Amino acid sequence: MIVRIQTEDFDAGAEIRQLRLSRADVGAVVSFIGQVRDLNDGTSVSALTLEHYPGMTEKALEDILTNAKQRWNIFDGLIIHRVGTLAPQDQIVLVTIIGAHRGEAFSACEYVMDYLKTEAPFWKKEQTSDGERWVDARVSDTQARSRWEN
Amino acid sequence: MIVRIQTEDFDAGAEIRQLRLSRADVGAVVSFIGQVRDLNDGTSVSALTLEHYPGMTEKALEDILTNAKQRWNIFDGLIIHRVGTLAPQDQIVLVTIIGAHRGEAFSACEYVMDYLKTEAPFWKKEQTSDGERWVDARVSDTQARSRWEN
Amino acid sequence: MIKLLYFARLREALGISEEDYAHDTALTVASLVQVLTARGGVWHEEFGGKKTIRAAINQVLVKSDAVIADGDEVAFFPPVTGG
Amino acid sequence: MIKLLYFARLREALGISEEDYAHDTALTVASLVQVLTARGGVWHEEFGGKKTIRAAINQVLVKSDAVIADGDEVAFFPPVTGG
Repeated sequence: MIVRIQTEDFDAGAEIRQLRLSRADVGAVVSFIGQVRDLNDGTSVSALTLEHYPGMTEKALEDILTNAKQRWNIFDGLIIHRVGTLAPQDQIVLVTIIGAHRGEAFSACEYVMDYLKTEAPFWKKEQTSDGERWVDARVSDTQARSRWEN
Repeated sequence: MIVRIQTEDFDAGAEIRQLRLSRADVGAVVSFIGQVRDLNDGTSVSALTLEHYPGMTEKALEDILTNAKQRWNIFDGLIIHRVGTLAPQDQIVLVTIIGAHRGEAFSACEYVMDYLKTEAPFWKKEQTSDGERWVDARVSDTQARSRWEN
Repeated sequence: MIKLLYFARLREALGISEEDYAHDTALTVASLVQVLTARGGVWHEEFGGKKTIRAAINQVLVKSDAVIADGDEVAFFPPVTGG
Repeated sequence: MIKLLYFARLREALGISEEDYAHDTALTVASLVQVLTARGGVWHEEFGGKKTIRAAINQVLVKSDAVIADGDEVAFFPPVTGG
């Protein structure tokens, strides 16, 4: 189980490759990459700054991965999340899940993203043509997470 | 929309990167990699040979991606599938979907895999310690696909 | 004249990957399967109903009532197992 | 003595990222929020109930009835927006 928070970019291909080769019984590798969009809510975005709560963020992400491993039959998981100032098309986050079969790996990866979006203490501030603005939390993210609460 | 069937290996990181950078409005990139497991149904697998139906396979995969694009709000998709003889831990298939938001990209990627598993004409033969055997289709794959039939 | 293709386990069991087939009357997939089963031996084994077989006409999956036209490419194969 | 931390929009609005806070009586998150609201101005603006605020005690998300003990680290922040 790997959790990393860093300002520098990451090599998603190398990270995915290392995880998928870590066991000979891996059949399914599901990955999510989040990247900065040039447009949000109709306004052009020139940069995105990510703030976090050092210590709590790592703990929250580790808890989410641990819960995913308890909930689904998967082998392992990885979360890398960047902080600091990013430009459009920059990578923000990588989540990779390995398992024997695809169904559980897909569900676990989506579960991790849904909880990361609603429980991990990161905050985004956008630099737009209208100035700076803090990004508001989306109701759709809370709805996405609530799927798993049963 | 990219569909490739090839004997040689692929660089998943480079393929994902190229697709995610193809548009500035991409926010979500979901990828699936299928790889050869060293064990299937309890028997040790030393090699896997993939046969396909040239012409029909490409058409089937293009149809699946087209249907995924019609069904979900995604931007684009990629399928690379290998044929020929592979060893444990070799990559078999890469599916990558790009979109604005993660929910639709996750669903589309899983949809593509579920249909690929049940409609794209590929057949696997395993070399095991007990000799060669054709891999049987899984009922669970048909069940997985039937989720989308509504 | 139509072209018949066999894949995977079927190709190995029948010992043939393709053949040309001449027919006079209207043909469905089901009636072609009957003809092939009547060849006996491994053909009866594979097409006789004990094993699941899929069919495609001109590279599109079809059901057993699909009608085959002159010049068609008809393929038979086991359920697919890619991915 | 407890330590208070403020993040993101809250930190910017209040103009402060952390402070030490001395208290004599038993404190819940809700009663601490009342104390902070009573400071008026931007504090009232942020903590007065118009805006959604999350709280964590010792780096674990809590609800407003959670009890704060001496030495705790209490953080306030807006709903999270990572990923």
